Amino acid sequence: MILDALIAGLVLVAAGWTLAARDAFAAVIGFVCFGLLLTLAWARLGAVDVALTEAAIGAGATGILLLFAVVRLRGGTEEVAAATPSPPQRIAAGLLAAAIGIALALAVMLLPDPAPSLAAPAMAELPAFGLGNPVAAVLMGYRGLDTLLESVVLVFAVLAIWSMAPDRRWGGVPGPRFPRAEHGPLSLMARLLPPIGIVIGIHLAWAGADAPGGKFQGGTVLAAMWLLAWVAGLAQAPAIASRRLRLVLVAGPLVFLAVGLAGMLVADGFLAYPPAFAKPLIVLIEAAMTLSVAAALALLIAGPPERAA
Amino acid sequence: MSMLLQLLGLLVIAAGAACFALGTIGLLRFPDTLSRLHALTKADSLGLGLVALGLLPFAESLGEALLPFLAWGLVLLSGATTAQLIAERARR
Amino acid sequence: MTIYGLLGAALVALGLYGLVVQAAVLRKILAFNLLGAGVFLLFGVVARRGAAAGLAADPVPQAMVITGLVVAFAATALAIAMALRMHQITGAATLAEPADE
Amino acid sequence: MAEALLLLAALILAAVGLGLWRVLRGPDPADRLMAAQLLSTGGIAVLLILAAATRAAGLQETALVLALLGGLVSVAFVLAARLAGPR
Repeated sequence: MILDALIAGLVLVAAGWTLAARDAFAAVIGFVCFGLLLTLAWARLGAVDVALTEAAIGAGATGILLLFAVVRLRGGTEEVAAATPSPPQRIAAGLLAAAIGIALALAVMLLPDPAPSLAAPAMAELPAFGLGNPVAAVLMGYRGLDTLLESVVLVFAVLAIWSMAPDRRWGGVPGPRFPRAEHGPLSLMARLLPPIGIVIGIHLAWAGADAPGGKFQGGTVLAAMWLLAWVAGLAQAPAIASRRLRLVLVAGPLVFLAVGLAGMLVADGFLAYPPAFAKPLIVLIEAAMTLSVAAALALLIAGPPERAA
Repeated sequence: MSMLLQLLGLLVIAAGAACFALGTIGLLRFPDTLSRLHALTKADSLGLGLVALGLLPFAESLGEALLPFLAWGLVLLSGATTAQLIAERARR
Repeated sequence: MTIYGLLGAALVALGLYGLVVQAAVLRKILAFNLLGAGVFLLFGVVARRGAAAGLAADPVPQAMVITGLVVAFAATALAIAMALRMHQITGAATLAEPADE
Repeated sequence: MAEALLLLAALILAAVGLGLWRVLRGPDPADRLMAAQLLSTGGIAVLLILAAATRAAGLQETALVLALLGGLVSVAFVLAARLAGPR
């Protein structure tokens, strides 16, 4: 109980600081702390799968993305001051936000008792998928369509970011060029960490069937390891025109879609798995998705192409 | 016996918590970036190591006992690296 | 667990306020992420309350939050790419209309 | 035992949480980052203790992911600062 109050209080402080900081850089550090603390909140809420995702994506990947963005987005302080709403407008916005917050708080206090739950039906059908992790069963089984569309959203987000590049850069190499770290601490870390990280990433993706974890968490760790090698200059970013890169990017959604369509022929409908093959099919999709998620996340952080191939 | 070991483990974890507290005090009280960096690196490597050690009697399998040490090793590696990088930057 | 529900409500309010009041695009993106985190936490409380059948939390809201987190990350990355491009072309870091000459 | 572990976790979190003050104060960006790093290590410790206290699967893995990505965030900070050049 003390722990929960402490976590909630610290999350609130970090959130307040993210908004109140004068310097954008300080705000980003506040946001990284916020993501970290939120991971603890999810662990306390018994949602370990979400805690893993928050640790990987909320605190890690978003933090890296924002840190690289903040140094390139140096706004003039005068411009920001001129565009900031006047005090009366801010008070009005504050009142509106407070009203919505209070309404939500009331809704939380008045949540129905006993709480409706899909936990029991989700558990009842678990053996049909051959999975031990109910969250994975929801993602791949009952709500498979959501997850398929989500994987497509990732590909579209990468395409949208690529399309931010000027026309002459199309097909080029994303992100800045980092000098190769031959010696020194960064080089050591970039050589030692990825092998361990890759094993952990694959473990998370594989163990996701029966324990917390899965393709998104594992894929994020894999993407992070590639990013480390990239910023240390040990790996080059591939040109976005690269066939192989594009194939890896769409492999997961394509396999998912193919299995879904096959379900219409051999099972009950779109995304229905034939009972005898549910587990192997899900593992196949997860494996392809892990690669695609890793590629997509790394490309989302690297940004639009900035140099010729 | 295992009860006794667990009590001992709690003591070791408490020592780890004290290390974290010392690190925070150093971070808050030391006058400049480099000395604060010194406080931070001692505290987080030793603090987490003690926690991993103190959790040993609570583990129910070998993997469960070793995983905290893997996390500790990762923190040591990245902590040592980033301390160097931050110091390099702060000295400029 | 109510405390996390209240935290979620507070985060939604804070994020909404920041989204309206802050001028710089990057700060708006941060505020939007705070708002999203608040909504996810509300889902988390619903999941926790639905603990049954030997599970610590209802898996269905959890799966929705995982989907949401990944999509929120993609949206953040896209928003940042757009903001950077806008900054490259116009030099602006806010969405304010240019002052009349 | 579980209660004692949770209490220790709260103590560690309180200790590193106080470091948030350094995130707020700065003055150098590196100071803010260091406080965030201490918070990350403390968070790893809290997760490991929670894993032992509640016996929930996956919490140790969450701590591992934080350990892997926490260092990367710090590296990203230093490289971003290099990209920005001297201020």
